[in-house]
Amino acid sequence: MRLSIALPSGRILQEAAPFLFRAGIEVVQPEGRKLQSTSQDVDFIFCRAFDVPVYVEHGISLGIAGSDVVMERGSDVFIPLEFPFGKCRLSVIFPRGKQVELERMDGFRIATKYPRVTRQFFEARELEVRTVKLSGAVELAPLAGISDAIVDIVDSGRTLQENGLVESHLLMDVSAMLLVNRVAQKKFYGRINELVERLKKPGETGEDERGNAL
Amino acid sequence: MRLSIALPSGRILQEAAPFLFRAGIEVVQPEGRKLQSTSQDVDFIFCRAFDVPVYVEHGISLGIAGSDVVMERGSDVFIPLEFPFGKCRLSVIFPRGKQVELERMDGFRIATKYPRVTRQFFEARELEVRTVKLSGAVELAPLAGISDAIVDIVDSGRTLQENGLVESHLLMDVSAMLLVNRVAQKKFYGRINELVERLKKPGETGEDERGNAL
Amino acid sequence: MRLSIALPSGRILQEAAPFLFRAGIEVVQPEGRKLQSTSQDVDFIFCRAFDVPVYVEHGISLGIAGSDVVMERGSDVFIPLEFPFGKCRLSVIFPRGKQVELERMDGFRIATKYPRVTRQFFEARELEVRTVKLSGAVELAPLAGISDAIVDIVDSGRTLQENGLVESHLLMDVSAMLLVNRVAQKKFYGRINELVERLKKPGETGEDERGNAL
Amino acid sequence: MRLSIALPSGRILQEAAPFLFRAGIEVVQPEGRKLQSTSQDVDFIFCRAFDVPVYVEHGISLGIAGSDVVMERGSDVFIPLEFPFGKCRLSVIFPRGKQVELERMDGFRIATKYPRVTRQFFEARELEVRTVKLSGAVELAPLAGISDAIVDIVDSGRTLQENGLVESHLLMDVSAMLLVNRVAQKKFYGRINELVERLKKPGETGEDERGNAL
Amino acid sequence: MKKDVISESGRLAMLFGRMRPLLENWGYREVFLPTVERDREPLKKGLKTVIHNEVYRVGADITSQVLASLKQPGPCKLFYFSETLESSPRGTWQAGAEWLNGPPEQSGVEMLSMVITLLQAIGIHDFFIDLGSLKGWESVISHVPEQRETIWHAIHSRNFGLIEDLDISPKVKEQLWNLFHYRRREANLPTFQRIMDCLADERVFMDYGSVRFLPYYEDLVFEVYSPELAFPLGGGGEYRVNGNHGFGFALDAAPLLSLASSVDVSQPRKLRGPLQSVYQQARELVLRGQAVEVETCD
Amino acid sequence: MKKDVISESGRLAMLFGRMRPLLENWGYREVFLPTVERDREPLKKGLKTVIHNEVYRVGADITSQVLASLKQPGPCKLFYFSETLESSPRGTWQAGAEWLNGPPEQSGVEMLSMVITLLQAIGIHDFFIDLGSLKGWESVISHVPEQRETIWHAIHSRNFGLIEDLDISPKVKEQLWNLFHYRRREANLPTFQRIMDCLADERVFMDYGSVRFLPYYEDLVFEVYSPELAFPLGGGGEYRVNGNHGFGFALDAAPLLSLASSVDVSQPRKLRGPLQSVYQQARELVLRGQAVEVETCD
Amino acid sequence: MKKDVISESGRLAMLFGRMRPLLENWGYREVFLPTVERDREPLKKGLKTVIHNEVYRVGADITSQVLASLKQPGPCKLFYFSETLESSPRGTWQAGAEWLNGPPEQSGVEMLSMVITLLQAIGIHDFFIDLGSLKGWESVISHVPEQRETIWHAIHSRNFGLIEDLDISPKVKEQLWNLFHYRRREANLPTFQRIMDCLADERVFMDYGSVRFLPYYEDLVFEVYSPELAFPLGGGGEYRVNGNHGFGFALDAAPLLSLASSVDVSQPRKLRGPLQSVYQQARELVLRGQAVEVETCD
Amino acid sequence: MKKDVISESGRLAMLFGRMRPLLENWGYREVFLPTVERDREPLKKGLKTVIHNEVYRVGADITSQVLASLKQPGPCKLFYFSETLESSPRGTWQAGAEWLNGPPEQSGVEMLSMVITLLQAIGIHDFFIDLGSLKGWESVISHVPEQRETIWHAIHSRNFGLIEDLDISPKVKEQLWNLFHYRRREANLPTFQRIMDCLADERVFMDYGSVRFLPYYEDLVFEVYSPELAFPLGGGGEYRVNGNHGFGFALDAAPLLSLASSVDVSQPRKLRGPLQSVYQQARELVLRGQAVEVETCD
Repeated sequence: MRLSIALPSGRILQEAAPFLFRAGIEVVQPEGRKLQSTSQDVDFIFCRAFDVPVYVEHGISLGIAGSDVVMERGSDVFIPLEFPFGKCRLSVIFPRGKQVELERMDGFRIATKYPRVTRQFFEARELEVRTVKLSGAVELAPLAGISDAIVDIVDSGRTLQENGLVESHLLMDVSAMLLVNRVAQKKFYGRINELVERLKKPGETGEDERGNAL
Repeated sequence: MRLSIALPSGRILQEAAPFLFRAGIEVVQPEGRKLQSTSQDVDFIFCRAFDVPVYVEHGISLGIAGSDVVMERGSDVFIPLEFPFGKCRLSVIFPRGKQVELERMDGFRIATKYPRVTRQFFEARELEVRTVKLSGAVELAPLAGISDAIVDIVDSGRTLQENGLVESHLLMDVSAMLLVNRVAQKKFYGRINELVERLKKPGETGEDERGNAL
Repeated sequence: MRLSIALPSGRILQEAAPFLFRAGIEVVQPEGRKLQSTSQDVDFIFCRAFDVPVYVEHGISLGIAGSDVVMERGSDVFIPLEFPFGKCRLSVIFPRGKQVELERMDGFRIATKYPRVTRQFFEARELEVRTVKLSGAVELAPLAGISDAIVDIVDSGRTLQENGLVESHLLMDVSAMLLVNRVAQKKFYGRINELVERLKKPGETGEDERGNAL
Repeated sequence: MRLSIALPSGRILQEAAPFLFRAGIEVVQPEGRKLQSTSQDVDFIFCRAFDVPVYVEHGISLGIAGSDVVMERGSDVFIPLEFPFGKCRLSVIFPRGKQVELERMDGFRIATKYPRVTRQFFEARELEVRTVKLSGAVELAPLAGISDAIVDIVDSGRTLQENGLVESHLLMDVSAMLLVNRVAQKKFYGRINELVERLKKPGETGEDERGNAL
Repeated sequence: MKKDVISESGRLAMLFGRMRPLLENWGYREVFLPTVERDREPLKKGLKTVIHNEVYRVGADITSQVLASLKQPGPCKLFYFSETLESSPRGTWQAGAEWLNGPPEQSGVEMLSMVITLLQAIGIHDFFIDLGSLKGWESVISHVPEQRETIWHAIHSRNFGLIEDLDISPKVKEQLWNLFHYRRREANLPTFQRIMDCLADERVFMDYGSVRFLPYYEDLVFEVYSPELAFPLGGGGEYRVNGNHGFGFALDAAPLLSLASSVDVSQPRKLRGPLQSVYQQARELVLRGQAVEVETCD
Repeated sequence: MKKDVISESGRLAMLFGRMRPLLENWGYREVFLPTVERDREPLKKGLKTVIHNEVYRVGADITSQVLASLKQPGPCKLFYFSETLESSPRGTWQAGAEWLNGPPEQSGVEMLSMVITLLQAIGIHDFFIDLGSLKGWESVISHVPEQRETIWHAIHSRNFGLIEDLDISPKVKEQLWNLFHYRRREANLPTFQRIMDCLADERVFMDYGSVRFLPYYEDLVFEVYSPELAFPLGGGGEYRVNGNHGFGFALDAAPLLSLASSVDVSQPRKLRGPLQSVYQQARELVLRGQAVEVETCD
Repeated sequence: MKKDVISESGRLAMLFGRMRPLLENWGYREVFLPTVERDREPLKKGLKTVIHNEVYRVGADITSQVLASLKQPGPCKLFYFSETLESSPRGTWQAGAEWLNGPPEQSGVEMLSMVITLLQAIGIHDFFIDLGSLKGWESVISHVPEQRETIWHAIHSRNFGLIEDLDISPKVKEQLWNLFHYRRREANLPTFQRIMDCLADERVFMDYGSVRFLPYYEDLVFEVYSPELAFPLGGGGEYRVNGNHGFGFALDAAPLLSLASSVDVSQPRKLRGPLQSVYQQARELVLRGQAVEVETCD
Repeated sequence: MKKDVISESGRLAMLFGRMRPLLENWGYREVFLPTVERDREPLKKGLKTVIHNEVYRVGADITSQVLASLKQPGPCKLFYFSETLESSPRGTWQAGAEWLNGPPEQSGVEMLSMVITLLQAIGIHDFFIDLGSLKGWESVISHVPEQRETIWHAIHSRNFGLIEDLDISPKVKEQLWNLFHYRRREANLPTFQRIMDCLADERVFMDYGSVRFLPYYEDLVFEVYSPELAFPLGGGGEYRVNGNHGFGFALDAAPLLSLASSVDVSQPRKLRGPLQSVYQQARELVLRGQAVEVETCD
């Protein structure tokens, strides 16, 4: 039986590859426009970051995705590991000078790629906000006047500054996570447990252990 | 009062720009990483194709987006014009050799970026399918084994062929559309009507009319 | 198999007995305080007029009751015959001088032994009245000031006159009816049909036919 | 302002009259077929036992009724006094030899004049019985085969014995009660309180106090 | 002192367990229809509820559910055990069957044969089946269409007096009179007679008056009853919906339970031994079709 | 082009029809529980609706319905085929069984034997059963009660890192580590080992991590899965409610249907003859237990 | 012959229109609370319904809605006209007010003053207000806590006999007796006396027995009634929820309507002229606060 | 950190409090319609719920409620402040009015005058009103009835291209083109011109494209919008139901609140004194129509 891994394109993949390598998994880049590739004993799936939890829930053995995406998708998967990369924050962001306290945001219109997490956050505080679901470039929404605030990822804060926005309230700290399909955890019990252990030790190299049952 | 236009990045923008130019609107590329730009009398918003209808519904005067996206978003906007570009099809697609008739798809799992259009299509036929919402690279889903079929855009069919997929049932023919905010239609009544007229005549150049009230 | 008949005490019984006799059934008065009696081939049950339909629905073969009671109870029984006795009216009755038109009775409080019939009557006219269910002496209610009107049986009108009441709107004309249990109709098909035929001919005597299968 | 009293016909009235007399109220029998009468300062209403609570709730100042009837009607009235007469029991009654334990009565058909009290009694024990509402002569129902058991008043038990029935489970002990309208309690505060006190002392005669404000 | 839902359910299970093999032997297969269905024609009965601001029905009449879901035009034989709800949370358990798009006459014979064998199989022999014909009535009523409503009201209450008072021709009255009083072991309609001949059962009557039914019925309707009970045991009839012919029946569990004989359930094989080994044996026996009862003796 | 509820239902009927005889042979009897139940403890799941201003649940979780209705303290073996609803009108069809107040250890052996034979009987052989022990975890967690919530969250997401970060003794951490990584064909708990010995099946594992379940579970819980599917086939466990011990399992129909082998259904006896006589014969055969298929040749 | 909802609504509008200016003059502002609220503590009454499988209440008791929504700790004066529902689709229209976090004693004086002025303003003069004290009862009952339930039952049914039968000290019985028979134009509690002094109204009584109310009441409760009607006009009291003190009352529209005097509504200014010009004038007058009635004469 | 329903409600109260006197001055009276109505024609919108197995609507569209309840044929002027629900528990608060059976032309002038004065009264001056004519479109469409659906779809999406592609006469196309591009301060229909003349307001346009509305509208419909907001403020139109003519409008509270100016509320008279006496004075002042604010100084 072959292990399959869903990996997001973009920065997380760049950061995840060395970790996987040291843990004995060499990510094979797909050819041309393909979105799949294959190593000796692993199949790789290259998909959107937002889709990784969906792939893992529906049958891909493993995946790496940000905790923001895991929460937003609400997928039923195991999450045995938090990686030390992919760190950022999910926050409420206002146009500069328009910040208000959370409890005064009832009825606000909030643009976001994370409508589920946003609603849960405000509902837990008995506040009712209207979310405008966008698929990207969320920082544009308040500039274009279609929302009072946004809920989005904040990393360096540079994008905010460039757009005259300020981070106001933290929803959650974000990291990259290892996701495991519930049945794969059992099918590949030893391999996955070993992999998790190796991934935890970022200092060691995985090369000399490659021949293992992993 | 300044007109604002929401434009999607990518191919539609390339195709739309000459049309707008001939109709008297010269699209100004934004600087650096900005997503907004400004001409003498128009503000441009550069957003994701899926977000154009949302921007127009919530206050941007005009937008250009595919009819697939307009249907999926279900936004309450005027759609005065269908462009002769952005042509493609939204179709049910199967892995080669696994096609079945529509009426036998009850209970099928369908990956798609268009869950709303997909559900409406099947519900109208009293069929109940389970949709898996993906944000991109939908052709990957049946290859990775997480769906029985997909509903996605088909253009040349090359992507399908490369992935061993075949187009099976048409949901809708897609074109680029001009979207107009309901209130903007009134605020800029003359300008918008004139613009629509000019956009309809693709052969004429708009240069000599640039000084107009448009 | 023995036929059973539920008969109400009171005037209806007095009027019904000769009819039954001419149709070949001699009502046997019960002994002492008993409520049952028995003839050669029939069992008699002597119950309240309001309970006759209930007895017949739940298994007594036949019964005699007023159509007011049949309507109020809403029992699922056959009603093959209307008798020429037990005639009266079910009407809306007001204290003299306080009559109003039906359509102005919305919200009125009405005392009655017939809350079901009353509600149906007013609901069919899209009027909403409040009913006060009484078990007897309903004419007292408006005198005592606990209702605006009553719905009750009117016969000679003497009771109304004595109590300063006037009949205002007719709900239904009332007669005594023959009730037949749905299964008894089949079990005693011939006997019941013959009985119905004889009961229809009030002039003939049933004596000479007594030996019959009836 | 004149006090009004609703009194049931029958035995309770016979037993209540001396009590009222000793408390200073002489019940005046109505003339002829009338159901109302009048003394110097009290109006009397003579109605069915089952209707007394309804009259008092809707405006008659006082009433005397059995606690069985008060429970069945569920009227919103004050009940300041339990009389030492009108004693009996409300019980589940079976045909002799057919008694079963309460918890095995689920699904049983029970004939009764007290469907509300019956349902509440069985529901409180999480049992579901079907009630057949009769207006009188309930002991007849199991004899006629239309119910498995009855819930009815048991006094001497003679009626049961005559009909081959046995009392099986007690629903409630019954006494005559004094009922007071909620607003009358306030309007006639002193008179009613004084009356209650006098009614409590059955030994004393009320004659010498007749001239009082009562 | 709580009510014993489990043992009540056990009686139902016993009843349905005795009926199922017969229904299967007649070639019918059990259907498991959705508990909750979007409200639409021709759904009947059921407890209404609202989901996402749309009206649904919980526990609708099964025949109406089958009709609402019917797709293929081909024949189809179904049976069901189901709780039909109607405005109250406690519904009526029924056993029933439908033959869709079978030959009409054969459908009648087969359905009635099924009812007879089902009742016999659960030990009920003292019952009757009365057949009524809607078309039989209609053929007469069609001459006086303006009185249709009154006449049907008279039929449903079995009150011929209402017809006597009508201003219609004496001949029509006489014909109606004859139908009112027609209840025999033979039918005056060829199809009905053939069906009765095929059944050749003394308990089957032609009774024109047995005709109160659901709106989709077409001609033959019937009612099953026992002289021991005041309420019918069930009934059925043929219907036509969207061009499909169907024939169905439903029997109420409650009266069947009160009449059904108790039976000896076939005894399971008793296995006794140490837990360790006895379940090995049990598993093998069960897979071979043997009922077992395990007792351990560790 | 409507959806074919009938043929979908037919597949369910086929599946349940193959499971029923086994469940009966194990000595369990089918329950037909009310569709609609007054909302109360410990009912779980179900579609909420309001009747007479009281809240009810349609299609609640069957185990919770059994528990809510349970009255007698005696033992009781039940099985069911039922649609469990949860907020949407389309629910999940399940087959399941409960043994109430049986000997706990024997209950475990019997229930797991039933699951194994059921799967085999429908042609599914490539499956695994993982047993987890709630008490096994609790015996360690009880030393650090203030961290209970965090530790259970770590267990449910299989994230030992969350425990590593806790300020608890290294010994407890090590014990938790061992449980996290315990998945073998043998158990380190005597009862569990005895159960596994009795089953003597290579497909049964002890896996401490298999523990996400309903709140009423007590110690042994298990999950059934196939390497061919991404979702579990079902699961179960033992529970204790109001002093009653119980052990139950439920299998989801959808994954079973996608894995079950197709089978030859036993052929009915074909009867051919004139309508008049052939149904006579059919009735007799059916009552004797023979399946028939009637063709008329009038 | 349909019922006239519009004219019925018109009578309510007339009543509320006469009450609103007074409530505003007392410094209270109208609240428009949501029609539908998620079911939660301390919501009372209302018609239950289910949305997305969660229970909601339509038309809940307004005081309980205010309490459920209350956020700020500061004082707040509210009034409302609202239909309170309870299990039936037809509810009870009420007018009411709440003073949250006002000084308790002043709240009592102000609320009762409001009730008195409201009734007078709509022409009802023949009414009474009876004040009861929950704490007055509790101070006695606290000596016999084990009999609390019986004693409260006795109080609610005004049946002192139930207390006489209790095995409690004669002194407590005497104290309870005194409370049972306490109804005067003066109070034996200083706060109550001060409130009555401030009101200085012959129609206000201290009556310990006036105490049947909602569970959140704290001490002072009152009932308003008219000798002309058999049912109370309304009532109110003070409560404490989550540390907030409140005082509220509600009057039922139906009895008020049956007692209220009819009034001359102030006459609008009649404008007559050609359509073209007369509406110009009307617009100006209306904006200046003048009521108009336009008749055109084109 | 709970949401502040009370202060939100306060903003609504402020808005409605400013609108009510105007609506009253125009001669309209407030209606208080039932919260819950039995589902029937022509009710629109509302949250569906089931009571006693019948479908009801909570918070239906008020115009449709008025039409459903309408009985008398005489004229009637109503206004309302109401929460209209639609599938979600949180609805839309609206202020609206209806003139039933008024002279059609005058109704148009009066209703539009009311909208203008209402907006001005709450400080909104930068708005426009576009009038559309359904009959204007129909008079052209009636020549090509088979294309009605396509043409209306084209009108609603303002897409003339869809009409260009139709196989209809060039003359009809030209007429439709003219209507598509007709938006002026004058109307080409006499009635509309008269109404615009009467209003004599620069903010009122004739715009044939302003025509998406509820099914009961008849000819004149209008939409109110502000260039400052992306969504309309409201709209209205004339309708005909069961032979009754009506004209109504509804304005959404949310956009009005975001545009409305804040105002100085008239100050209450401050009373200060000992509790004992100050409320005496307050009562008298309130009954005389004076707003008070009481402060005690005991």
